[in-house]
Amino acid sequence: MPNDVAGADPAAREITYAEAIREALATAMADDPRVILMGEDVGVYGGAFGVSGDLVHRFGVERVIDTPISELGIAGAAVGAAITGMRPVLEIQFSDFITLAMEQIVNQAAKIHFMFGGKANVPMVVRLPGGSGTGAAAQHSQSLEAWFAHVPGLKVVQPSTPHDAKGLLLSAIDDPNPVLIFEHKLLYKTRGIVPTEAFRVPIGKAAVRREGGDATIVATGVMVSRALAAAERLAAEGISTEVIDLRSLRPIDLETIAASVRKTSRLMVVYEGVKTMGIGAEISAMIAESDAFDYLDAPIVRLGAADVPLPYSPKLERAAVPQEEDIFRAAASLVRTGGA
Amino acid sequence: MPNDVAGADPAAREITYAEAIREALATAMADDPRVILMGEDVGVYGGAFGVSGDLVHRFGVERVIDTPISELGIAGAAVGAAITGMRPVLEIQFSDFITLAMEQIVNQAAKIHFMFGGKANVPMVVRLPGGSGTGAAAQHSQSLEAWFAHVPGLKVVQPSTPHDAKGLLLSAIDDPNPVLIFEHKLLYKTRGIVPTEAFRVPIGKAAVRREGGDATIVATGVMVSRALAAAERLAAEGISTEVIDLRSLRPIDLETIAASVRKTSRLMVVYEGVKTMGIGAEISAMIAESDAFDYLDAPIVRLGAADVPLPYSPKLERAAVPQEEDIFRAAASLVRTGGA
Amino acid sequence: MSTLPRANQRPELSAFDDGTLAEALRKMHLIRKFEEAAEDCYMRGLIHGTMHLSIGQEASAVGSAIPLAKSDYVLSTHRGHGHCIAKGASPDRMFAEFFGKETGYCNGRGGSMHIADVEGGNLGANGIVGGGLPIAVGVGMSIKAQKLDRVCMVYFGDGANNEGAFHESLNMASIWKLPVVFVCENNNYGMSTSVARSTAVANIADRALAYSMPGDTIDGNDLPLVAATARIAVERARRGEGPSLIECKTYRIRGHSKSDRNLYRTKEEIEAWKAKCPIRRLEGELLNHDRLGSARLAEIEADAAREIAAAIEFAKSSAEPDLAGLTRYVYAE
Amino acid sequence: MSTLPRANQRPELSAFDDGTLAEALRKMHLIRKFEEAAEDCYMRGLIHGTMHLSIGQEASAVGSAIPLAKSDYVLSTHRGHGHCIAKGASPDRMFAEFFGKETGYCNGRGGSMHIADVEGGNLGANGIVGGGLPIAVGVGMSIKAQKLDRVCMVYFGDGANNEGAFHESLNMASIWKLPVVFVCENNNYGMSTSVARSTAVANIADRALAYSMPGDTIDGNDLPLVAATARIAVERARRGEGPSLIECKTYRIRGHSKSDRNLYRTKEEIEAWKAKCPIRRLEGELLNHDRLGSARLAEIEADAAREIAAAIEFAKSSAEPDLAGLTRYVYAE
Ligand SMILES: Cc1ncc(C[n+]2csc(CCOP(=O)(O)OP(=O)(O)O)c2C)c(N)n1
Ligand SMILES: Cc1ncc(C[n+]2csc(CCOP(=O)(O)OP(=O)(O)O)c2C)c(N)n1
Ligand SMILES: [Mg+2]
Ligand SMILES: [Mg+2]
Repeated sequence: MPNDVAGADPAAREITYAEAIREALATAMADDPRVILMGEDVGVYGGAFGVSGDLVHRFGVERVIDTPISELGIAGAAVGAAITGMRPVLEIQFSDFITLAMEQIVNQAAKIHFMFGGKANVPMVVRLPGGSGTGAAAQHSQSLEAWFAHVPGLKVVQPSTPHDAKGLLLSAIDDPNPVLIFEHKLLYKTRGIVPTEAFRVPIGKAAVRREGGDATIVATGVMVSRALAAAERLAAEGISTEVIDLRSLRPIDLETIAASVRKTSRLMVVYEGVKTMGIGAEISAMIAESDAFDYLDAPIVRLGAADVPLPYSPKLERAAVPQEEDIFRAAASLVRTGGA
Repeated sequence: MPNDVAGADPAAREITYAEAIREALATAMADDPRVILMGEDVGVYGGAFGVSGDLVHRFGVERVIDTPISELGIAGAAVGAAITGMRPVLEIQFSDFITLAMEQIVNQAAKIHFMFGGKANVPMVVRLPGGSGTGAAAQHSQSLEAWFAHVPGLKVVQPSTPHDAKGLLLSAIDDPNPVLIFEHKLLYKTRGIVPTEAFRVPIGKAAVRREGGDATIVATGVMVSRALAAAERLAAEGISTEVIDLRSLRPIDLETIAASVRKTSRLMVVYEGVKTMGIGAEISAMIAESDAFDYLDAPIVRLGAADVPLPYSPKLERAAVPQEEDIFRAAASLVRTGGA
Repeated sequence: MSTLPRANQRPELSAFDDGTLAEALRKMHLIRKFEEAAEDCYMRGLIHGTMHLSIGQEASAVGSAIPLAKSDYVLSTHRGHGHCIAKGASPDRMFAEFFGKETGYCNGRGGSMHIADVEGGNLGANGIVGGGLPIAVGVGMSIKAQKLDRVCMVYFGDGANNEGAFHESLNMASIWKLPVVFVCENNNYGMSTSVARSTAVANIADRALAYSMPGDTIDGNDLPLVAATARIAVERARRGEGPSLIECKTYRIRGHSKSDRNLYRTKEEIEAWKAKCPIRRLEGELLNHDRLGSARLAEIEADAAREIAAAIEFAKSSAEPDLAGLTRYVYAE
Repeated sequence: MSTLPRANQRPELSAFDDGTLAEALRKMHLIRKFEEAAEDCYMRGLIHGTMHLSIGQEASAVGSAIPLAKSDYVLSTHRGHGHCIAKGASPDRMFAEFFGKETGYCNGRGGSMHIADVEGGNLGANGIVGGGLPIAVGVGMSIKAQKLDRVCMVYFGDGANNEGAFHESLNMASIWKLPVVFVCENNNYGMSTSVARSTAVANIADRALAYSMPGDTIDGNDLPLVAATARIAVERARRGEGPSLIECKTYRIRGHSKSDRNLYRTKEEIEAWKAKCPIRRLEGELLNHDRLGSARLAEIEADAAREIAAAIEFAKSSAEPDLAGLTRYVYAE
């Protein structure tokens, strides 16, 4: 896997995405007394998805803080702690509940540094488990990350591997700005090679996960592994795709995408959010206004969720978001017929 | 002005955008006892921007309801009223405060019809004064409409003229779905011809405001008049632009835009929201994946706000969002040099 | 409903006639058996997703609904199977919903967390903690504007009482004197966080003072008491005198959801509350006071079991939604 | 600060020495004159945008800040000029901010609604009603985690008390015993809506009960009383005993903002409150009790006027931000 430093590290081993996040939290908390973790049930429960696990036993209830169910309040509390010297990491139990905290995230956290003329920083991290595939229906399955890519002052990342989950979280905690991390519920139990030591994955850099010449597939979050699986099948049919893991939604690494498009002349963007106004729109528009536009041999294809709230029915839920098969078919069609 | 029925109506007269909204509200309230107006200071104050004016005196405090400052609560109250037979129109005093009510708008209003398998409707309207240009700084000047175009179950419109402000509001009140109307503070005092009778402007239809052959400019809200003014100057320089008023952000009238692009081969989208992940991204992406793509002779250009919270300084504020001059220059460059 | 006190019976029990109590007991059994069966189906992979069981809390759901008419409204929570059945929904269409079938109350689109029975006056469970509270205010406004003889009862948990939505909603309901009854089902935990750790007041109903409305903290496992307290609040609402807050102290025997390892509470605590089972408690009280009689009690329970078994069969044999219908119900026409 | 009661003086007055009272009076004059001048500049088109004047409310801002040290924090509101000056900001950089100049506290990026003096412990005004309340909780957590000898005072209006943020914040501050003092400036209106129409309780401080914290409703135009009440709350917070809620009843003489036509209140009401001017009232009390003396009072006022005049000159002569700096300060490095 290009861009993955793990291969070289003898101390790397396979752990899960959830463990990688926990390891990053533990490292940051051990290194820096300003780092605290707060959220609903992050303490003795260990987090709704088991991410914080035993951290409360290792760092105590003063640093792993169970909060009341008050999303607006806890987001604001993170802002207040951040502007006065702490480094809060806030877990929003399901990313859908950020809808209750938009005010503090968008009006306060994102804007304070600017509104105060640079006189205060807001070094906070918000962890947001998102995505569908668990049968949790319309209010517990959304992928709302695109909203935040629209907000200056925020940074937004979406790790797709255990390695990046750790490396991006450590970068986010270092960052003097508010950083939102969209994790994925389906990824928590996936495994991958992760170095034991503290390392950083830079915010704002995409990763080329597979090289290829016929088309570029930019994928985010849980779609990366589906895109890679589809690429494998495409290769068997003689179609060579380059798969880029976007990783960072704000800022977006246009250069890596554009370079790939200049090479492959075809672009498809795969993401789990609703297709309309999803992150694919921005990538498509960026390419369409860049000089890579001249290299395009076919219309840019976006593969996002159907225009529907996530259904409870497992059959409908699966159909609502891109699956490996959809990616395979769309990419094959893009290469063979220009996407029509 | 094509698509404007007013010219033909002898009973039309010139009124302001705010008056047109008030007239629509009065008409709807007179016709239908289920229609109520609620919001902060919509009663005797007449609304923060004077939109509701004297309605409380005409319809009484039971139907023009001053609420406490509780944005989440009043949005939920509108949902509850809507699903049990009322037709609430909710004013959110500044659209920025919708950040406090996202939960009810996005998780409840947008999804109830679907989650309940069609067993309940949510016929509510949310009026959202937005936009910059008044020196109100970062928390009172945002253009957040793009977020809602990402949410299935919602409809989103943005009237740019007094005529459409009335016609779209009446359509929104008729609609059995939640409709968000992004009004613009700078438009409230602008004047235009509006029929006296009740008429509807269909949701989902863009309007060609000026015909032209060299480039298509799709504009939203307050940008429409700036684009028209720029088009006038461009014409003086021999450049003929077609100006489309998007009007509806969800659903988007792709057909009208695509038809224009097939004619002009050049597309520019002008909007007030932050450029990145703004509505221009969706339009660009729609065109880039449509067959109109083949007609493009130049990269699609987006003109949106700079990547910055709205500054208080009037000089910086002006520079942060597209002005007539910016549109003029960008369009001229698009036609003359392909946008480079 | 007879309201004559009977000899040796406390007023809360004698306030309700045999038919009412039999129906209440039937519904409590239905809820219990519905949830036990749902849990079983879930374990066996027949139901997916997540679900929140209210086993142990049946008296609060059923008792509070006794004074409600069919035309009255309820708004429920993520832990809402009890409210749904108490308000009159039938287990067959509920199971069908849980199985993701077209015959379900929500045509398989909602599942446990969004189950609604709009026709029966249940305006829906809610996946958002506190999400129903502001909606209840609007329902109250609607009832008042349309001059309907209805009330709206909205359920929420102890955890929800710390959401801003709670505050905004109780305040509005009070200033506008809306016909809303706020029922807090205090099972002492919001997921893993106890009331003592989350809430800055001893009893949640004490917060009613901040909204100038009546507030009652009661034993939520005592069905006649819940019913009698709810009746007072419902009647007050119907008379146009405004909202009330009722706090039913109860306990959820099961974990919060399937991922719960019960690390935040002791086995002893759970066992102690199992002994306070609201169903056995009501049965005991009925027997002690010669109401209904043991044969009738057994019959009620057996009937409930049969109804649940049939409901599961209905659900199993129902059809799944068509893929072609994926984007149906996004917009109303 | 002397705390010996003096003859014939109520304890609240005698609790403060001459220097403290002179400084308080100076700041009240500065606030009043700052706002009158800002209003004048606004009328003459020198300042744009919007602003919310606190004329008539000076005692609550200044009195509450008396027990605060420079290292303590305040979080302010859209009506925050008074808090800003009371906490020690200087009018020259405030005016520069209002004029949108680079020398302003926020380099012209924030304006009246976002003015902050981070170095002086003012963590900012806020354009969002209630927006500072949750932030104060975090500041309190931060103080506690870092074991700092500081407190955080957060201001909000009567209108803000109905925001969910109020509820969530007071609850958290209480359960975690945070060193936060909540100061409600109740000027009886949230824009046009009176407390009676918006709020389901007679006194906002009565809501303190719902959070098990002390709540005091006081005359907010009585500077010594405000200061004495705030001192108790600040000392309690410093001792680690947790938050308090103070409600200062006061009145804004000006409209809510420039668009206000005062349709929701009577001229008589406004006139009656003008007569309760907190500045003249303190001056009167000082004279009556032989504190400071009239020459000193006149000097204080004249000094304030001079400072304001000089501040405006500073602001006028400062440079505007460079267009090249448009996207500066979006991200910290
Ligand atoms: C706004 C929101 N925050 C958090 C959650 C996750 N969650 C679901 S139920 C629950 C606990 C709710 O506690 P309570 O209100 O006491 O109800 P109970 O589960 O005890 O019935 C939590 C934290 C949610 N669904 N919605
Ligand atoms: C969340 C939010 N809602 C509404 C507004 C508009 N607004 C600004 S100030 C105000 C009134 C606030 O009243 P109060 O809290 O009593 O403060 P006061 O203005 O009286 O000082 C309103 C409605 C806002 N800025 N933020
Ligand atoms: Mg609970
Ligand atoms: Mg006020």
